[in-house]
Formats: sequence, C-alpha cells, structure tokens
Amino acid sequence: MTRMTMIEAIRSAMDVAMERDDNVVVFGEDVGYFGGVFRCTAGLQQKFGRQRCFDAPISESGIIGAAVGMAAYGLRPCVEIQFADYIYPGYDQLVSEASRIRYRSAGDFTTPLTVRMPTGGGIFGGQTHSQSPETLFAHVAGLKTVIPSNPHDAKGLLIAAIEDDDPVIFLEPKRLYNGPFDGHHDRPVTPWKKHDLGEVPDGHYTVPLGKAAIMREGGDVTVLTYGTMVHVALAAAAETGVDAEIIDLRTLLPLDFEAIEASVRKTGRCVVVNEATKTCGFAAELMAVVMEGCFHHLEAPVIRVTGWDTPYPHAHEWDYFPGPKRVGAALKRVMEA
Amino acid sequence: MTRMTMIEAIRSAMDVAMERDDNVVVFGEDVGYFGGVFRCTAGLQQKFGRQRCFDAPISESGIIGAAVGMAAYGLRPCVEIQFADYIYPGYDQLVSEASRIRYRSAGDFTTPLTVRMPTGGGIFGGQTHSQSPETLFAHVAGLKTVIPSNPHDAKGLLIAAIEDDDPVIFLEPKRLYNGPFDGHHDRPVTPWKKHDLGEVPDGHYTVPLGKAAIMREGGDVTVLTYGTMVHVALAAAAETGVDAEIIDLRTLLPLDFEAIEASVRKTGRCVVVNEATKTCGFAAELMAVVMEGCFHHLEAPVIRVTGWDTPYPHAHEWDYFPGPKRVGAALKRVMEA
Amino acid sequence: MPPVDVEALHIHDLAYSVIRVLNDKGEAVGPWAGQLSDEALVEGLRHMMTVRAFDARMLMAQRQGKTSFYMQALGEEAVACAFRMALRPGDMNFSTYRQQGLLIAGGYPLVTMMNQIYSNAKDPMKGRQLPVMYSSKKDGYFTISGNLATQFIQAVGWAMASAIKGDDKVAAGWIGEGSTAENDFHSALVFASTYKPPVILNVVNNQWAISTFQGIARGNAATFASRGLGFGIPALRVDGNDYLAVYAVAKWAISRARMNLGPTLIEFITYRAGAHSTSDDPSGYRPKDESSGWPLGDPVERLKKHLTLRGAWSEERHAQAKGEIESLVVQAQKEAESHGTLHNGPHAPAGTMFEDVFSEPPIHLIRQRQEAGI
Amino acid sequence: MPPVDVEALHIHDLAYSVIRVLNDKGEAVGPWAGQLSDEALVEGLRHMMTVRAFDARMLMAQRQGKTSFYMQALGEEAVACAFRMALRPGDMNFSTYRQQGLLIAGGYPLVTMMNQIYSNAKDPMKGRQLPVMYSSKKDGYFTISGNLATQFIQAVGWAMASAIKGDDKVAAGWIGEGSTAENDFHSALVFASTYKPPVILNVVNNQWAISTFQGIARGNAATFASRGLGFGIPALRVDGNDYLAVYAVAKWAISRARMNLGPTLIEFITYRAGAHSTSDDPSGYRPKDESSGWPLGDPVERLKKHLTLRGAWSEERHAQAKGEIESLVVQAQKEAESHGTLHNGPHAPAGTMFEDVFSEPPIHLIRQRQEAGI
Ligand SMILES: Cc1ncc(C[n+]2csc(CCOP(=O)(O)OP(=O)(O)O)c2C)c(N)n1
Ligand SMILES: Cc1ncc(C[n+]2csc(CCOP(=O)(O)OP(=O)(O)O)c2C)c(N)n1
Ligand SMILES: [Mg+2]
Ligand SMILES: [Mg+2]
Repeated sequence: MTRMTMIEAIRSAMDVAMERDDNVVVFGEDVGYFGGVFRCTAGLQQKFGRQRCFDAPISESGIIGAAVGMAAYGLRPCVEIQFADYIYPGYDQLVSEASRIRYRSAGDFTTPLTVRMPTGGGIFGGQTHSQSPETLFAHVAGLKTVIPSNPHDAKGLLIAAIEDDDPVIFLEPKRLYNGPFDGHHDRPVTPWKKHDLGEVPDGHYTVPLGKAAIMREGGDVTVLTYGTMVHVALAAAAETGVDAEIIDLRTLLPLDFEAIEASVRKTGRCVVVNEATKTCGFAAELMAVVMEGCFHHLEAPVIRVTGWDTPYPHAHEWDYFPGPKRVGAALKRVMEA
Repeated sequence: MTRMTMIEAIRSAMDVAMERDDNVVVFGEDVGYFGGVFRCTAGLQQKFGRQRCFDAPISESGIIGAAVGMAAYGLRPCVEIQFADYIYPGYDQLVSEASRIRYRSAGDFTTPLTVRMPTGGGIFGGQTHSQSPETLFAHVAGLKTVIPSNPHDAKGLLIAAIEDDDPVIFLEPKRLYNGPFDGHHDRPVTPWKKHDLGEVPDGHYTVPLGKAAIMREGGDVTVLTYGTMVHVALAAAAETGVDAEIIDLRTLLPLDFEAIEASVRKTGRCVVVNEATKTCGFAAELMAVVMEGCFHHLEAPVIRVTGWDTPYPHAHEWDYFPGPKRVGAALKRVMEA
Repeated sequence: MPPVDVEALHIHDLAYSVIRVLNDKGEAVGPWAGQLSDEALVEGLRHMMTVRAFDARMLMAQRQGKTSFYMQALGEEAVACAFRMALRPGDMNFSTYRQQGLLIAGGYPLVTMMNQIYSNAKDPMKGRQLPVMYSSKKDGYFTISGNLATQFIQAVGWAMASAIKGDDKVAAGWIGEGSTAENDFHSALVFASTYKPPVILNVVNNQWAISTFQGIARGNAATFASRGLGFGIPALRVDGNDYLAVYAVAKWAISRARMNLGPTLIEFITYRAGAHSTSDDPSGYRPKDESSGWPLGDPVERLKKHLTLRGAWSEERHAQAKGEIESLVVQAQKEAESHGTLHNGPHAPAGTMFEDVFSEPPIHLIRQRQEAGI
Repeated sequence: MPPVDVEALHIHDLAYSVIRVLNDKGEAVGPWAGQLSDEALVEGLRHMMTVRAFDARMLMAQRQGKTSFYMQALGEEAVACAFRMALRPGDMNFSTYRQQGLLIAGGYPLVTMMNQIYSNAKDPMKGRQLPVMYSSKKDGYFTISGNLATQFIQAVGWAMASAIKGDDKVAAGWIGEGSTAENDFHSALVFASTYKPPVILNVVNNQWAISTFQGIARGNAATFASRGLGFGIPALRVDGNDYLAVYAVAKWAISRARMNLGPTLIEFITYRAGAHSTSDDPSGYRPKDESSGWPLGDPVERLKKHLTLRGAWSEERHAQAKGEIESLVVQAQKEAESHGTLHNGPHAPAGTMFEDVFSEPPIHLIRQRQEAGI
C-alpha cells in the first residue's frame, strides 16, 4: 500500500497493465516524451519504450480510429484524450465503430480499448476544459462508461477497463486529481496523500466494472452520484445532518441496478446529482431507473441537482457548479416532501 | 391548401424560405443537381441557382463548419445530413461551435442555421440508416431540436426553424416521408395524399418551435412522444381502447412543459415512447420532467417504451422497433398499476 | 518501375499520370508488364466474371424482394480482384461495400456471402448488418461500416499494431473518391505519414459518389493521388480497369509495406458502370450512355482480349467459363435460399439481437431481453 | 513574385522553400521587397512591441493571481501584426489564441482585451470565456474557440458566403502547425478547393504544439505548405519572423482572394519562444537554450535592425518607444483592474450566465435561473 494522488494511481494502473501484457499500448497528445499535460503517463515511455507509449498528432478521431484498428489486430490500446471537451472529433469512431464492431461482426472482431479523459469542472477551465459528457457515451449501446472518485478506485477500475474485452470510456474527474474536492472552493483541499482513499495497493488488483460503492450508509435518503459530486454529496450530508446513503456509482454503464434499487427501497427518498447540463444528463436516466424500479417505495419525488443548461462559464464557475449548498438544499427539500 | 407528402412539405418549406429571404442557402451531399437522395431539395437548384442550392463534398464536419461560417457572415444556411446516423463527423461543429457561438461571444456573433436529417427506423436500413440520436442534441445547451410527425407540421416547423435565430436540429422521421406509419409493417400505409394531416397551406406559415400538439385527447393516461411514435401511439390507443391523451411534442428543446404538466396532472398516468436506445434516451428526460412536475399526481409509475440498448439490427427490425403491441402493453400496464 | 524504397518526392509524376500495362490493342507493355502467368491471368478473369455474375444474381434477388438492398461493383471488378492476388494470408483489408472482389478472389464461399445478403439463418452476422456488409477475420476482411471513411484510419492503426509487434502483415485501407472528403481520410494520411506503418491506402476513383461527380470531392486538384504528396507518402495513379496494371502496382506497394518501407497511396481510376445501389437510379443525374463512352473500357473485356491475344483464351473458353460460373452462382443461390431470405426467414433467433453488444450481457440487456420475451 | 492568378501547379517550389525579404544584414532584398514605407514599418514595429509588452504584463498578472490563464505570442509577433496590415475593414479573421497581434495591430483597445482577460465587469464576453478568447465582429475577429481547428472550415464558409453575396470581403483562417492534424484542417482544404472562395488559410508553424515537436504533425512531409498542393491550392512558405516578408505574402494572397481568384495556403515559419501557456513549463520537454539558437531570430530585433539601416530608426527612438508602449500598457492595466479581476470581481452579474444561450430564454432556462436565485 502506498498513498497516491489520483494521477499517480492512474499512472500506476497503466504501468501494471503494461507490465503484465505486452499488448497494452498507451498514446495520445503529449502523452509520450512529456508524459501528458496532467502527467498521468509520465515515465511510461522511458520504461516501456517508444513503441508502447508515444505521442500522437492532435487528432482525436485519428487517435481513436487508430486504436480501433490496433485493437482489432489484437492489442489493448489505452489512449488519452487531453480533455473530455475534445472528444467530439473522435466521437464518430466511438459511436459508429468501437461500440459496434463486436456486434456487427457477430464477435468476429472485437475492440478492447480504453479511452481515458479528464472530465468535469472546478478548475476555472471555462467552456472547453470543464465539460461532463458522460450521457453521450452511456446512450451508445456497446460502450462501457466508468468514472472513479478516488485513487483506490481509479487504479482498480482502470486496470479492469484495460483488461476488459469491450471499449471502455474512462472519465477522470480532473478536480479530484490531487484531493477530494467537496465543492468548498474557498477552503483548502486535503491532499490524497493524507486521505484514506489515497491508500492504493502497489501491484495488480481490479475494482470490477458495474459495481457501485456505498460511500456513506444512511437511512433517510439515497444519493446517487459519481465522480467529483461524491465528495460534494458527502459534504452536503455532513453539513445538513441529513442521514443520507451516498452511492458512488463508479460505473454508469453497466449500471449497478441492485445497489440503487436496494438503497432507494430502503430510504424511500432519492437525490441524484451530476455536474453535466440538466436536460438529458445522466441524472435523468437515474430518475427513470428509480421510477421504474422503486416507484411504490418513493415517499417524495426524486430531485436532481445538476449543472445548468448553459455552456460552462469561466468567471461564474461557482454559480454553475452544483456545490454542497445546492445539494444540501435538495437533501432538505426531499426530506420535507 | 394542397395535399402533400412530408417530402413535398419539406421541399415547400425551403422553397418558401428561399423565396422570402435571399440569405437562405441550401446544401449537402447530393442535394444540388440531383435534389437529395430522398428528393427533399429537388428543383431548388433549378429555381434558385447554384449559388443558393448546391452539392457538398462528403464531409459532415465540412458541411456544418461551413454553415457556421456562413451563418456568422449573415446567411441562413439550411443544410442536409444524408442520414442522422452520419452526423457524428459533424458533431463537434454542433456541440463546440454552432451551439456556443452566441454565448461565448455574448451575442457578438450568431449562427442561425438549420441542420436537416432523416431519422429513425422502420425502413430496413440496418445499423446505419435507422438511428434516433435526438438525445445527443437535446443534451447540448444552445441547440434547438425539432421533430415533426406530419406534413403540415413539417413545413411550418421547418420554416420556423430556418427563420429562427438559433441553430436548429431538424429531424425528419424518414418512415413518415410518405405516410403515417403506425408500426403495423404488415399492413399498407395510407399515403399522406389521402390523409388530413397531409393538408398543407401553399405559402408561408409557421408552426412555432416549443409548442406541443395534442393529437388525441383522453382522460386515462398521457402519452408523451414525437415523430413516428406518434402514429404508433395512436394505433395502440385505438387498439387497446385505453383513453389515452397523446401528445406530439414536436420540439424536444425547448420543451413544452405546460402541455406535459397539464396533461399528466389531468390523467395521473403517463407512458413515454421513443425509438432511440433506452439508456439516456429522451424518454428518460421526459420521465424526469414528469417526476419533477407531477409526482404527486401520479397514480402509477411512468413507463417508457423505447428501442433496446443494442445497435439497430437489420433482419430483426420488427423485434427492435417499439411497435403498437409494446406501446399497447404499456398502456394497459400503466392502467392496471 | 521505381525502386520500392523511393521517396515520395522523386515520383511526384506518378501521382499525376496513369500507370497502364494493357494498351488499346490488348498487349501488355511498359515497365509494369510481365508479372503474371497465363494461369494467374485466367484465374483473375474468372474472379472478375464471378463477381459480375454474383452481382447480377443478387441485384435480381433484391428486385424480387429477397433482401432489402444490394450494391454491385459493375465495371470495377479488376481493382479488388487483382489487388487481392497480391496479398498474403494474414494481411487485412479495411474495405468499403464495393470490394466484394476481395472476398471472391480470395475464395470466400459465395453461399456465405449470400447468407449474409439474405440475413438468413446461416448469416454469419446473424442478420444484424445490411446486405453486403461482410466480415471475415480469417479471410483478411474487416467488418464493413456503413459510415464512410472510418475504416481508412483503422487500417493505419492495424498496420501500426503489426509494426509494433514486429509482424510482417500488411493492411490495406479502401475508400471511394467521394469519401476522401471525409475527416478520416485525413487522419489516416496524418498517422500514416507520422508512423510509416505497413499500409496501402487505396482510393477507388469510380468517378461518382451517388449523384455527385468526382469533381466535387477533388476540387481544384488534378488528381486524388496528389493528396498523398503533401504527406510525403508515395502516391501512384493506376488504370483500375487494367487487371495487369492493378496487380503490378499493388505488388509494388505491398512489397514496400512488407519490407517496412512505409505507406503507399494508390488512386485506381475506374468507373461505376451501374447505379450506386439498389436504392439509386442514375438516370436522374447522368447521361444513360456515359458508361459506354467511358474511355477505360470494361475490365473483363480487356483482360479477355489480352488473354486471347496471348493465346491463352478464346471465345469458346470464355463462353464455357461464363456458363460454369453462372451455374456455380445459381447453385450457391439455391443453397443460400434454402437457409432463408430476408422477408420470409428463417433468421438467426430474434433473441440473438441482444448478444454481442458486450462480451458478457450486462443486467440491463438481460432485463430488456426478458421484457422482449425473445 | 508570381502573378496573382497563378495555378498551384506552377509554384510548387514555393511550398518547399522559404520566402524572405530581410537578409542577415537586415537589408530588404529580392522580389518580395519594397512594399512598405518607413512609416508603415515603424508602425509595424510599434505593434509588435505592444504585443510583447502586453503579453509580458498579462503573464505577470496571471502569476499574481489576477486571472486563471494566459497565452503569449512571444517570438511570433510579426505573423499576426504584419498580416493584419494587409487586410481591410470588413475582412474577417478566424484566429487561434495566439493572434492577439491581429487585434493590437488593428487598434483594438488594450483595456478591452484586458477586461476580457480579467473576466471583469466590463468584459465584453461577460466572463463566459477563458482569458484571451476574444471576439469582435466589428474588428474582424471571430470569437475564438477552445477547440482546435474548428475555425479553419468556418473561415472557408464565411468566405463562401462573401462570394455568394458578391461581396469582396475576404476571410483569413488561422491554425497552429500541430492542429493541422485535426479533421477540420482537411474539411477546410476540401471546401476551399471545391468552391474556391476568398480565403487565406494560414498555418502558423511555431515548431511546437505544447510538448510535441512539429514532426509529429508533419510526419514524412517536407513542409506543411505542401499539404495545399494536393488540393490545387497555391501554397507558400514564408519566414514568419520577417515582418516585410509576411506582409508581402499576405498582400499577395489577399489580392488573389479580393479578385476572386481563390484560396491560398500560407505556412509561416516561426518559433514559440515562450511556454505554451501559463499552464505549461517547457523545461520538461525542450532544451532551455533552444530558443536562443533558433535561426530565424527575433522579429522585433530584425525589423529594428532593418529600420535602423534604413535610417528610419535608432536605439534612442527604440528605447523611447519601448518606454511609451510600456506605460500605455501599464495605464491600460490600471484602468482594466479598476473594473475588476477574476478572483476579486466584480464580474458581469451572475444571472447573465443564463443569457445568450438562445436568442430568447426558453422556459427551462427561466426556471433554472429562478432556482439559482440569480
Ligand atoms: C459518414 C457518411 N456520410 C454519408 C453517407 C451516405 N453515402 C453512402 S455511399 C455515399 C457515396 C460514396 O461515394 P464514394 O466514396 O465515391 O464511393 P462509391 O459509392 O463510389 O464506391 C454516400 C454519400 C455515409 N454512408 N456515411
Ligand atoms: C480539439 C482539441 N484537442 C486538443 C486540445 C488541447 N490543446 C490546446 S493547444 C494544443 C496544442 C496546439 O498546438 P499548435 O496547433 O501547434 O498551436 P500553438 O499552440 O503552437 O500556437 C493542444 C493539444 C484542444 N484545445 N482542442
Ligand atoms: Mg465513387
Ligand atoms: Mg505550434
């Protein structure tokens, strides 16, 4: 066990995966020589050589398209998109290709590849370094979508993603890279090095895709969330005193229905939280799932707390970001209903 | 008034818009000389010349990117994407550009453009001529998303879209081009020429964006749907005898909350129907909206009927397509709950 | 014939001219001639004739309502058939919907192709794909996409993987001239230029993209081949209706790749003699007689003439071969139809629709399949 | 200097060589010389010095926490400054984040730029955009995107619109050499080649894309300019640190466009002397002294030397100009800071966050704004 930042945990996952399997290759913009703008791949080229870890031209469609071809050959590419906001030029290769190759060839070809990308706001990154596009992946049949909230899970989930035989979108909440940001932007963040969830096993382990984690047990209301918002929800529960059961979904697709349904049936109330724009955000899907699975247990309407339906603004970041105040208010409101 | 197919109505809308405003230009793949693979632009080049209606190279990102530049100059481009399944190479220009130009320039630049595309299944088009990607537009702040269910609305909505000062995604349910397909694929379809909704005024008129239409009044259950599924829902109501109020949303964003909330509060029950894959489909958003606005009026959980979470198969089209049997079953189930 | 390790810069002229072997008289001439034996050429002729007969039958089957859709390669048979003969087992094609010749020349069973076209019970793709969207890994044929151009960069990625693994397998990317306008044509060229993997980038210029003449995609450039030059990729333009020329150029490019000398771009000039697909009627956008006036001629006729001139073929043998091939195709069709057709079935069981979305079905798909009751 | 109606084919060599006016001694020589008066050159020098002084102050402001982010153009000032002087009012730039010189040489108020950088109460973009993402229609400066390359095809579209309307306004697209790998570089070239609109496609080759050397994007090609040749677009390569050469080539390309003779691709060779942005530290990926060894030299120094040689400038005038410019910048900064800075505010009212998403706020945004209580 070592205390690691999320960046170190992610790097360690790639290191372990590359050690164990020669077919794992890592590439992306600034990923090779320099080791990535967030340093997630630092040292991998030095260790594994320029054939296994290398710089790519600035072409997201090229990166994913080439990875699809490599995966079809038999490699397990793990590629980095510099920010999730820049996935769109490569979106066609995900939606029309990676996600459907196994299906359309009836298993003749498969594309085990992992697409890592920093996601979410909270770093004053403005409209193009803050987006949370998870809905755009979860809606597409054939993609798995994963989003860790801490170093331990990040490493275990990333190894599981790389070893998975399907294409996996791996979203890294960049505001959590260095510590569990709870939305209180005016307070210092505890670094992961001083946090229990920063405890990361050194070698190989996996956190299975499709299994949620209960981050806080509680009896009053279930909070369904993931990524940065897990820590915001924890703060909101602590501050409001509402006895919330906080579920970190960890994988959005496949979704852990069992965990969701068990908790909501127990508490009878539910708040869903995502950072993305509201309309058609993943929170809507969660509300639908709760409606379908737990309607007769619900004592109050499910409330969603989300980003607003505007582009992500620069200066008004803290008016946009669904922080602990908004989540706390929702907890109180759902308890009053 | 003339009886028109949906294709003729759409063509008439562009004709009228081009007549009234020199700044309206129309282009896309096969759109100019030939008049489009579905013939929606037939005759426009002959009438308005090759400067106003022309063929584009096979590049969806080029088509939309060029349209963004033209719109910024002051034109009102109305472009065709040959099938909605092919929008993805142009998705970046919609998400990162068209949708945000007004916002990021604080109104200094605007991009009034319309992107038309045939959508939906039912034509044995397989995985790449059948998709319903509306969620991918509705989730993006700054785009309007429209989908007509009949020739009258198609013409009025398309004129409104072209005249609108914001970027509008205009989805054309291709299975409705020639008649109101109700999902009974083994029965002949009444052509629009013999259908009242095929009555289309000849000149200029608009159907306002953001207003739903009640296609069938009813007291038992509200059906929220759009596009081809409107006709499927009408058939299902007729066949089950459930007194459903069927709402054709017509515009997904902006959404007509008033119409939705008024109806569900009245009936206390709701079924939502979309053709797209289930997870994160627009139906999920509608369930969330009903949960938020009408929970205390609900006598039963809202049920969604959607495409399955698989790519759209070729031979098993009718097992995939959410036809009147599945919608009817949902109507009965929601009444029993 | 330039040395295989030539620099793009030194053969710019080959991107602006047309490599030919067969002259108007049907003789094989020039530096690219002399690579194929009589037997190989007769085999090539039979391949092309098979593609043509196959296409004709399937076109008719579609008209008879036995399937939803078909796309023929009429007039373009030489490109895929000759190219295929220059490849080795293990190489991989990332093809478009118009390279059925790769499969047929590779000996892939006609019945299996038809099973796919009919989406019947023996369709290896279980009815999931549109007709003609074949896939066969062991035959070096990557699953076809309905989305244009995406396969071009995938071919480059596959070739990069081959190079990374120290393998000597090569990839061939295929794209229509109209589709070179798409983004992924560019990503393919960028990645091919940067990593120099063993890939051949084939542009099939059949002059038309549905209703759109090649000029719309080519713009102000003289040729499509010249697109490669700005990437430092050797680019050649070849008469795609000349079986011998296609083979020779393919062989050259494939040896380059095999020796790890990097990518090659080839523009094959041909002509789409038929409609784009069964959903298309070209009479709305091009003159009916354009096809007969097309200067490159019919690839089957040209090879036939050459072989006859060589004394290795005759009208009689041709007629006989034609008869044999047609009956082979008819026989295959009968067999395929015994396994079903699109509208009459049988198909793969409907429940298979829920399989292969993922390696293991996740719970939501299990639930949905239960709901569907299939 | 080729005639403005030249065909791309006839000037292929210009895509592989480098157009220069200033020689090592600082003299203006060759066919592209002689286009600018002393006054114009002195003005150009002042523009470049202003950009540099502005950048230096804003870099420091960012370090002092007055804003989140900054991007300088150190070493590349000549490209945008000289290009701007060849444009006319009404023309439109589709710029990247490194062409602040276009605004400054165009006389755009420094204070307004700073207001944007500080996201303060007078920020014309109301705090919505990252620093340096300016927009000013009336100054011919299209709203900058954080997404690379998207603006390149938009420039082509804008120029197509100008041509459709019979207007004589021209568009200039700008892109970094690293970003030429992106898809929209290709769409821009395809559309420019097909429709031949009045657009100048500028590739600013500053050798680096964050940590990635230009070779990764250029691959096996000799130059970026040569990418244009496969599209039949005249392509020129110019010393981007030579104010006179940039101006002359810009003027040539702009006249072509103005006369409706079609697009031109220009590769400006320059060097990113500083870090990519304030989020970047180049010491991790390039030698510290690379910048001083860079052969093209400092554009400010080179123009200063030339003007001095011409007798139109001196050390004293330079020092004086420098002082004046610096105090102008400081003054602007004071004024801007009086309107607020990022972390201390004031900003546009928070509620404005909900405006301009659409022309009219739809009901869901009205509800959300109410919920936000702002
Ligand atoms: C991304 C995408 N856009 C549009 C289409 C529709 N489409 C199918 S084939 C075709 C024409 C392709 O022409 P070309 O590349 O020349 O190939 P050819 O059909 O001539 O072999 C078009 C536009 C598509 N399949 N995919
Ligand atoms: C689509 C997209 N991908 C990646 C990025 C991240 N990014 C920002 S600047 C940059 C490097 C650009 O280099 P270049 O085009 O050479 O321009 P320069 O910074 O040198 O002026 C990268 C990769 C982005 N902004 N957009
Ligand atoms: Mg073609
Ligand atoms: Mg650069």
